[in-house]
Amino acid sequence: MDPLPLLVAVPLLAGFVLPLAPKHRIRLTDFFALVTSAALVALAIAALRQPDCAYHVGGWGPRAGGPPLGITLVLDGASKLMVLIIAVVTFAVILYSPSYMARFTGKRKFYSLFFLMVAGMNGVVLTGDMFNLFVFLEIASIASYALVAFGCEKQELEASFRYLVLGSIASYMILLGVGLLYAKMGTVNMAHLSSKIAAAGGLAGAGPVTEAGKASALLIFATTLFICGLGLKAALVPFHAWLPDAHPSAPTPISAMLSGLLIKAIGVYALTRVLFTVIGMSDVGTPTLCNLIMVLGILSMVGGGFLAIGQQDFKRLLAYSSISQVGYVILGIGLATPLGIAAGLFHLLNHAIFKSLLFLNAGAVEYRTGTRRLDEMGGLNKRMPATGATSFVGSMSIAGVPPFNGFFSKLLIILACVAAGRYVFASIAVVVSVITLGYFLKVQKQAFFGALKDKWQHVREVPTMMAASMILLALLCLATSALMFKGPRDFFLGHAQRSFTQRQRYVDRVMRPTTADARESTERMD
Amino acid sequence: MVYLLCLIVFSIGIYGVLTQRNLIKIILSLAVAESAVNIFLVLLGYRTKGIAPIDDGTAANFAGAAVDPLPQAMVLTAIVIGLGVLALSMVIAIRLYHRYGTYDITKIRKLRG
Amino acid sequence: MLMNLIVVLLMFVAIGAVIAIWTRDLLSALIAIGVVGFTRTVVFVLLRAPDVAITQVVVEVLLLIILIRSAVRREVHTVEAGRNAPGMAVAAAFVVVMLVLGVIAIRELAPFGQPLEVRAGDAPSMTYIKEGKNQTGCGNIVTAVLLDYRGYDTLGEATVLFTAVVGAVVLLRRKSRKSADEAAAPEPAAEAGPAIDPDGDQNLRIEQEETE
Amino acid sequence: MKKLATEEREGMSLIVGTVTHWVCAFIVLFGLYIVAYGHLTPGGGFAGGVILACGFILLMLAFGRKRLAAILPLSRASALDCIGALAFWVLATAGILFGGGVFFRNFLPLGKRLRLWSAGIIPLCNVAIALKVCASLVLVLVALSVLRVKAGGTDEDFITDIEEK
Repeated sequence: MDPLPLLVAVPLLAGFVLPLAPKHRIRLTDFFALVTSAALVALAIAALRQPDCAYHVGGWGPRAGGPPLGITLVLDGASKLMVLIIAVVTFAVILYSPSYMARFTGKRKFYSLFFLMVAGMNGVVLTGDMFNLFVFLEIASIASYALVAFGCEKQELEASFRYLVLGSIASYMILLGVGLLYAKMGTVNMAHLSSKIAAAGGLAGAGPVTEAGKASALLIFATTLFICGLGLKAALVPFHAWLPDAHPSAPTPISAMLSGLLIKAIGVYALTRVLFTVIGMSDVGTPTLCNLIMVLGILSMVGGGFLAIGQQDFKRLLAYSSISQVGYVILGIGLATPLGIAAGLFHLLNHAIFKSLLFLNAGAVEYRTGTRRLDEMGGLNKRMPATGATSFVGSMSIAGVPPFNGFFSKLLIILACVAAGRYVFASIAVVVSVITLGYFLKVQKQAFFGALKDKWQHVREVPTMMAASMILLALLCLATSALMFKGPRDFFLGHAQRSFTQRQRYVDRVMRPTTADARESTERMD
Repeated sequence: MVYLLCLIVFSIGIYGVLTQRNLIKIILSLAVAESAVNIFLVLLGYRTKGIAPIDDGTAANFAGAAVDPLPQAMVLTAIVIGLGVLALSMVIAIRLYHRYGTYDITKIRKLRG
Repeated sequence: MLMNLIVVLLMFVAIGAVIAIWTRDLLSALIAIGVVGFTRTVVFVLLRAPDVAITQVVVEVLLLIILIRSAVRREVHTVEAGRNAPGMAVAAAFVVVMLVLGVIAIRELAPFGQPLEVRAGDAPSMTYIKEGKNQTGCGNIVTAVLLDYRGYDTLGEATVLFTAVVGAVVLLRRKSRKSADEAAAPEPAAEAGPAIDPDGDQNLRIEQEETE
Repeated sequence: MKKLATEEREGMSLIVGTVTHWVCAFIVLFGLYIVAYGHLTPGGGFAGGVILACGFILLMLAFGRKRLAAILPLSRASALDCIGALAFWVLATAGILFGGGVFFRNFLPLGKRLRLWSAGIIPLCNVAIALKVCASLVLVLVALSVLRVKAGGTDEDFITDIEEK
């Protein structure tokens, strides 16, 4: 059985069934959620073992040289990588949730929204259709608006409202962009759009359709709309206003999901997919677009990094550092060289792991001490060894200290910058990396090292499940360093990078006519 | 001309969202922006002297006269999504009112401290 | 002819939108939004989109009920307009840039009413119109697209509504956090605080609105 | 608004009651028609579902929430919401089992053109969507309309409680 539709259908089923779960059997609900997320991991691994393919929903594939009639799901290197990250982080967070969420009411609906968000992300990652991208983006976004406000406290509601308003503007911009592309090209299928845009000369406007080699203003406007819309979802710096409130306000498992996965799946990945696969950022010589994307990345890196330094709220600091780290990813991808894209994706994978780990650490501290302020903590290593050790691993990874994964991905990004001749960007990346090290050393010193304060004498380690999930992620921080070696690097990153740079192969895969359809209309009609 | 008007209405909506202070007004502005996009999509599908894309066997030249059904299907989806966003934002606004006693977003920010 | 009519109606929409956003009176704003919505319905009818028009009109009715019943309270009738000047300037600049880019862009669009096959002969929509009834057995091509060709989108759309409703209900619950002793119990008897009658009706105490 | 707040006594004039009964019957009938003929005429699951929801809302406006709760308790509306969504999901995934392993395959016979029983799973999808839409909109509207929140109140002033009972 093909795992592709199941990757969306299984979390959807969980989302629909969980509100119906018997009220008094909380353990059963927890168990069901855990089983579902384990199934997602299994499906993601099954997808990993598949060859790259296009899946035509409803059997509406291309007929006789035409475009696909229905919606296409596409499995290629990049979507395999994303699906795997989503499944693994989801599993770790679900492992963490039962104990942490025990203090909130409405746990069944929490799980329901959680899995709907996962379904939305998987849908965005797998889809090969612009309008379908919008729909699943909305599923993930709406679930996250509700989850940010889950606690119903003042700050949470305010953060959620602002997130909702900006997120909706972003969504409508994306929809308008899809509409403009449809107006020009008459299709919303990514591969079909891609081939038509390539035929028209892309952004550079070299083709016969636009008059006299002038760039198509319509395509430029649509690209601007996508960059603004998806940039808002990814919280790149001019559009980041919602993130520092929204991410810390959510319950911790959701903070980990939002910072670790959501901004990447519906922001960075979707932006990369649209820019490379549809607009054709790698094929056509579009230095302006690449420069613009890289500048956005640099702004996010620097802005997020500097804003993070002064924070005393553990989760808020992590949120700002997310902006900064996503900047690295965008910088790598903006280089549009194979090495740059691979490095960006590598950092994306690493950031998903260590940022969710760090959020879970912050939640674990809050769970036992009730505070998120760093200056009130101190010496917690003595009472919470597992949390302390895993947070040390996470901090060192994000700061880029060898042998943890963050070091290798940052190294690759800097190398890619140097290889592309962007020495200024490379040096900025090094400086921001030092800043990152600085504020994470501050976190370690204030929260976990030093003398144990008297009021924390009776603090205990968190429950086993929570600790297990943090240890799992910490081990992954070490394990993903292996992607530096040639074999795994080619299998994961090289493969993923090729799915963005080799646009024609993507188009061919989707547009290949399906073999004789079993359900030919004439046979079935009376 | 028709497309231009859609774009203007969209801009009015976006400007309203960014500058209004009242939560309800912000939600209304969002609804305006959404409706502009929806009208734009349906306008794209129209053809001069078109007929509705419902093939009941009476139209002589259905394939040559029907308007484009795909934008209509997309707009139907978008309308329902807009309804969902609106309902959720109303609920959040009401809870905010419950917590802060005002719909004014600048006052809410001050109260948050 | 039809185009002129639509232009007039769209101007009506624009004026309604301006009134809805800038009037100080909340009820007038809602009425203006209603006008926008119903004008939009007429536009959809004129554009030969009966499915969209039906959905639009019923959604509009419902939307107004939601807004009026929940938003208009005695104590907030009028609203103060405007935020701080720098914010407004940034917003205006952003919108103007968008508008200029957009105006240049839409000049490239095909003239209104141009048939699809002229600008994109290989569009999937051509197949929908020609083969839709045979391939899906469904005379209403919009429904055929919605539920067969692009049924996956509609599943997503139903999910969006489901998500929004679950979210709305979860945000309206009475207590969001448990007290310390409830949270400490390994498996609490009830997820939320006080015991409540199964239909939840006893719970729905009705408070008199605050008198002015 | 006053009338709506202290519903059951003031809304119950004889004329309103009688008219509502009739109108409501028509609304529900019209909604069912829109759903059932969605694949042949304009309309479909969403429009029909919203119309059905409007019928329930009318009942609530005229007779008060108690009456509506007698017909459609909120717990049941919430369950129907899930069941409608589930039904649509089952129709979608049934293609994997019965439609040659293809997600969303229209696996039923298409039948005679332009008949009520035609177009395979499309009418069934319409019914499932209508159920879902109707239930969820009733849920949201009732939840919103029972709100009479005191500004700046505490949790205990907050009225609705649909989820946790």
